[in-house]
Amino acid sequence: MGLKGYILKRTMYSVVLVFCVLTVNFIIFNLMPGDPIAQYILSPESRLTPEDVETLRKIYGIDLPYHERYFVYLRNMLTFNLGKTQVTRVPVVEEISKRLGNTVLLMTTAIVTSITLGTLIGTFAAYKRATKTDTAIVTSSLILGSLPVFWIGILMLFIFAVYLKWFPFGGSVPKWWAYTPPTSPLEIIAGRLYCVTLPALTLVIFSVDNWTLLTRACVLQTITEDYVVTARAKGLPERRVLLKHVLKPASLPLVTAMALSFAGIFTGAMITETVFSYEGMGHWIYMAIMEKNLPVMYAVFYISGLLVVIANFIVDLVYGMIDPRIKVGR
Amino acid sequence: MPTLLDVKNLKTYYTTLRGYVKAVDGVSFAIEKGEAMGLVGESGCGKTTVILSILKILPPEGRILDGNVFFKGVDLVKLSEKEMRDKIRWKGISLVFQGAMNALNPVYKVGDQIAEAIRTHEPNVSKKEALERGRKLFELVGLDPDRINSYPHEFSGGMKQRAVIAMALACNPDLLIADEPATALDVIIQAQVLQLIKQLRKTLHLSMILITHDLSIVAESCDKLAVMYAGKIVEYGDLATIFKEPLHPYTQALIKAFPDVRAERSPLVSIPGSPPDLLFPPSGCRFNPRCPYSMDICSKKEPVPIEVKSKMHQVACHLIGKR
Amino acid sequence: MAERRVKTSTLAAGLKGFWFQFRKSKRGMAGLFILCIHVIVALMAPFIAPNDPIRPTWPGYFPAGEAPLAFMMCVPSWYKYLGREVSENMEVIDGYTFASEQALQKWNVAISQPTRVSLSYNPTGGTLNDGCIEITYSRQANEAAGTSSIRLSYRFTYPYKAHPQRFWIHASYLINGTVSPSTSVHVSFSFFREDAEPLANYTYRGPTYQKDSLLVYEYPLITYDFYSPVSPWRHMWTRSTKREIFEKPWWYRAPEAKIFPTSGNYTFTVDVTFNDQGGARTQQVKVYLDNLQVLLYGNAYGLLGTDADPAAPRDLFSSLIYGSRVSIFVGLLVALISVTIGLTIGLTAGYIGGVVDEGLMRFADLLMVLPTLPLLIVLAYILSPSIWNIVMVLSFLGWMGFSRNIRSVTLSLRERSFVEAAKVVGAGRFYIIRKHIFPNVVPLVYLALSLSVPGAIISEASLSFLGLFDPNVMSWGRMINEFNGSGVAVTKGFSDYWFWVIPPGIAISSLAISFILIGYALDEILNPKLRMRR
Amino acid sequence: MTETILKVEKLKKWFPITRGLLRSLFSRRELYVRAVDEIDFEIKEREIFGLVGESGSGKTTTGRMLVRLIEPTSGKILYRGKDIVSMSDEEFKPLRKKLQMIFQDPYESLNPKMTVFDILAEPLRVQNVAHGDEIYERVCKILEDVELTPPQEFLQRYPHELSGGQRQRVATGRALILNPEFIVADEPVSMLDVSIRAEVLNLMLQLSETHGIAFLYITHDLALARHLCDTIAVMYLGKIMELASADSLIKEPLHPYTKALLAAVPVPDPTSKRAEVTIKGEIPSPVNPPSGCRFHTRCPQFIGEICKKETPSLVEIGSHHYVACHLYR
Repeated sequence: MGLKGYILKRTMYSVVLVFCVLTVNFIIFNLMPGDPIAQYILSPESRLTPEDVETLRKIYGIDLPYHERYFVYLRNMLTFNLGKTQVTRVPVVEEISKRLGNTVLLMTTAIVTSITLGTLIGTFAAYKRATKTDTAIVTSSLILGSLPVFWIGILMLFIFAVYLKWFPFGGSVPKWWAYTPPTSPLEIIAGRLYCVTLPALTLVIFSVDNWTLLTRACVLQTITEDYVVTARAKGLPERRVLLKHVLKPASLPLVTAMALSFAGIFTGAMITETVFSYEGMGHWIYMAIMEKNLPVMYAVFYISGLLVVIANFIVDLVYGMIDPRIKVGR
Repeated sequence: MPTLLDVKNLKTYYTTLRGYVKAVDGVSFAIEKGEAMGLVGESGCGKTTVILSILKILPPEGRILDGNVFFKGVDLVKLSEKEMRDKIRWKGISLVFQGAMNALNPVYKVGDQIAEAIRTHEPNVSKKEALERGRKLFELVGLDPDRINSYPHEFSGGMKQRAVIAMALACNPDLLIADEPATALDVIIQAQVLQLIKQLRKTLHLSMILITHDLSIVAESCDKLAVMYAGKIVEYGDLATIFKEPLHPYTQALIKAFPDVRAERSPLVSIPGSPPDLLFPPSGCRFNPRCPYSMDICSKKEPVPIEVKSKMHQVACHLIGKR
Repeated sequence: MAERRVKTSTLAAGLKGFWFQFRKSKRGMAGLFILCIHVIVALMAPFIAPNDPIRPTWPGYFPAGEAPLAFMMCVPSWYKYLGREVSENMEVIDGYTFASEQALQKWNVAISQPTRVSLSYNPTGGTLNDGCIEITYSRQANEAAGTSSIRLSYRFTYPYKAHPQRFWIHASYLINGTVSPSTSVHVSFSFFREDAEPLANYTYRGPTYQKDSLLVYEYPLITYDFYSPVSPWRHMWTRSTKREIFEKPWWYRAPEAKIFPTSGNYTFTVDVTFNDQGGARTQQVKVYLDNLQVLLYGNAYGLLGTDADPAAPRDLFSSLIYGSRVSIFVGLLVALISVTIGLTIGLTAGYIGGVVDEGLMRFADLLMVLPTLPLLIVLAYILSPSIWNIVMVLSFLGWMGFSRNIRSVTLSLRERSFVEAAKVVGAGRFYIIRKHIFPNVVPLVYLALSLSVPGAIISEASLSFLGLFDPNVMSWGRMINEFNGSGVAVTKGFSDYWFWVIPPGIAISSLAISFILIGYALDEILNPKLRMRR
Repeated sequence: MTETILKVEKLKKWFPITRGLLRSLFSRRELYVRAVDEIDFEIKEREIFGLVGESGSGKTTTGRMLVRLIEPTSGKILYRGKDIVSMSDEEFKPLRKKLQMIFQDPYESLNPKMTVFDILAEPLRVQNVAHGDEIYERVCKILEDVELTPPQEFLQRYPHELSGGQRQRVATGRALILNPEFIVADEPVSMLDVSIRAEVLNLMLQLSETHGIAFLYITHDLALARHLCDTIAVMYLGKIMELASADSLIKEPLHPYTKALLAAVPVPDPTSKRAEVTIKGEIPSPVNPPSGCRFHTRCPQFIGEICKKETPSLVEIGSHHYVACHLYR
């Protein structure tokens, strides 16, 4: 089949998934008992101006029968015609693009760090299997794994922002930017890092145990394979054996697992953002709950679904690159 | 002929939660240059552990407790990990691993894996040269040299086995250890592979240890035979001598358990009972619970290997000791 | 029936063997120990936790609505052992319901005109017919007009160095009799601090003037209406935040702090004054007093202090104890439901295969890819976050991983030759699932149960943390949410109120850890991966 | 004259290759694994019929079709003259008692969650032929038959408490408990240690005599087949290449493939020198088998176009010696 066919297949699958996300979204907001979105828009509690009501009516096709509503809705979602937010009166798309960047920054920082760390620690634990080191790593991973992410975040705030005062209390950009905007790119990077460190650290602590345990399990399965014994017999140094002959084959199931845990990490990121008032998608949906702003929830749900699908797609591509059975075809 | 490999009283145990698994318990044998020895035993008798101990690539729970492994006069047990890596592994002793199907890493090209073996030991060789040598090795084992850039999954079982053999020969080892090289292959392919090994041995003057559970394979490709049972060698010596006159009851039964396809139909012979658990091996002679000639002494005293007739035939059995 | 006996004994032996193995796992035992503590706490919650976690009230009889349990944002009462000056809740008057005559003995009585005013105990006249104070004023016809009063004083010791945060005074009263319209009855309550300096620059407008009191305020609570001979019991609460008290200029900020600056002996008085303008007719007025209650709210309460709810501050310790119920309930129920769904779908997909399998697994894939939290939030929001809805939503989103697992195991079991052997003897599909496949996935079920509980616990906590909690239930996530929402972290910092947020965090984590540790131990026993190579 | 129990006529099994939904949308062409392609043979009462071949030759598929674990694509399986292929499940259920199977891997073929008693009682319960104490008695009886004595000691054991040989005895017992007339034994000893193989095989031989059972013995080991079977059929890529009595097949192999197989079998005798392996390459894919004679791509005695074009049919050469090869016409 080859890599091309594989990519084609995964792309089509992703497109199908996006449609499924949209459909689920539609069902939840339109077909749940009481027709939530229509009720929300038409109710006086939403504090919308008549003009807003008119736009939202159009976007969500409130007056149309359900099947037509579905298509109107699909068209609007796919063209990102999401209306304006009710509080700030900025188009939702603009808000999203602003916040999406923050979320993506947070998630990539955290994911890259935690995967690197987790893989190394997990491999090390597997290498030291059945020793005290291994037990200690596994036990501490298990304990870390059962800490709720918001709780980790609060502790981080407590330690690093309140006591040590190393990092800011929250926000996605330093507060002083409001008065003295950054001038050099270096300043921008430093300021960003200053703000993203704590949330990212929280997310790393939240997800690193997952990678550690997964890597350990995968490596343990590979480490007894005949080709590893052969590699040792070939006289390769232990580190080469581990990194080259164990880790790469073991990374195949790991990458698959990565794809599956993406939604979970996204969840973690959203909660982390809430704790740190980090202005990303998660914080936004939290605000939306507070403000009872259904259209924003609607949009965030759609966009985050899109995000996870894209992330999965990327992981699939990576898998295709690593696995020779896909790369070369059979 | 100089002795190439001399294993003396090797003991390797595995630590498990339930206690020690006495996988190899006092094994001795020697191989001269150019000789091939068959190490025969049922599954779980410790054959593979012997090999892993010689190369010192045991899993962490395994440990060599006692004994010496002299390879060209050097005791491998005392060598450091680095010396093992630089001088012994692959350069001195190479390994064709059990079931060959898994001996190639699925995510690397076969050629790269062969080149890796070469370049580990001869760092001066460029990758291109190493691959060129790989192509020659491919030719040697009867594979199309153009397929050197394939991944293992593109090879059939027999081809993989040949590629593994090619890889084992990459650094011109003195001793080739083949662990069940032909199981899991079909009869005809199996015959082809064995034939190839025999040929290579002749042309390259290799010494070889062939590990298998199948006596008939050993019969046609080895000079010497060591029969292992439950972590111990029960009979050891010249292959033809042993086949002609097996002395240990286990060897006798084992030889009869493999019917000859060309011989007249005869009832098959089996050994009652099943191989012991190496966590709690029987006392005395480990074969005594299944032995048809078991005596009182058998369950009390462990028999020591006794040389019979010539130096080339040793048996560890009280029956022989009495004689 | 010998067969059955043997069967139960083999089952028992199996359990025993399992327990024997499990006992060896230190992690598993640690997990089991923590879980046991949590379960015991959850079961015994009403006995351990002193207060209602949702609307806690001061225990007692309150005819005029309920008094809050404590002042908001109290510190734990054991802070006093750390050398901190604290004040605790205090009930000033013993026997405030006057259920027996003894209660009256603790009071001092001073009467200005004993001929006209008298005090007695009425054993049946109280609000609950359980006794009350009865003050009688009587004037013969044509006697001179004038003012007569009676003062009831109650001495008590205020033991704390720190001042109380608030006081509440309660009284029930009934005035009855025949009086002319010109007679009025005043009741006033005062605190006196003994050996206090008289306040010199004291300006105060009011009908009565008490020079030696710190708080002198007289409530013109009621003037008896001469022409309505019977009035019902009236109940009233007066708190230190009440306008009349607050608005006094010089103790404007905190009357409590002014009145109770430090420990010492105090007197609480009730003055009843009869202002008689005189008249030709005989006057007789009876004033009944009952449920005289004086509550001093301290700044320390219970084991963990209280939260920041302005109306009814909750005892954090009780919240913590009751929170375990929610977590365990949600955790177990969600795990049970989602594992059941997962098992059913996994078995169906795996054994039937084909289009059914394809469809079910694609559906599971979709649910797995959907961003869980936004979905949860939206669903919980739309369905309104009752505990049942949360359980439902979490279970609906929690079965996919397990069903995939079961499916793949079923697929491989289906190909195992013991299933084929059963087919060869003519066993039907249902028989095979029941007898051959199901028993072999049971260990996985246990495993999945123990591993999906912590997930559910944390999800519930996360939802609560985000504010999607059932308002009728107290949960740990909600405690942390309320901590966050109170702004305490920002205004006062963690170090002052760590006891509000650290215990629920530890509770969530430890409960989750216990299940994970047990699950991991089960995993090691049921799927031994570290098999020794031969 | 012994009667024929089972007669197989033009039996065929093509497995369709399952492909992704997408691919099957784009391409109409169905691909098949031609596991078994029109084979004929018959098995007599008390006969031990050996089916020998390499992996992928279709021997296991054949065995499974005989006990209806797999539906044949076409062809007939006649049990005492009645075609079991066309029967409904209901009609076939009583016949299952007569046709039983022993599986390859005793570690796989016994449910690890069932005791020996339950495993052995299952056929009786499913077929509803015995109740209560009768089940118990029959289970004990069968345990004695397979030499697991005393039976009471084994009844409550789980498979993991048994050795490989004992497990295979239990599996044999399960096949025997319904008093079958015919048993398919699919490589029953290939997973066992060499030292205990013979005892399981000897048990089977002995049972076939005492209970009068016919066996279809599937194996890749020609040496074992020769010592066990009355008749041997050699299969290659879904076709029977040669079929003869064991003695005549070993002594006078006719088909080049049989000869190659025989040459490839190692001999446990250092003095005998066996012939070089002349046959090259590996077994082709059954998805796209060679045209004509399926062996022609590897055949050392390839005689030209006819081998490529015409599929040779199985013809009788000697007495009860059939071969499918263009060399013998």
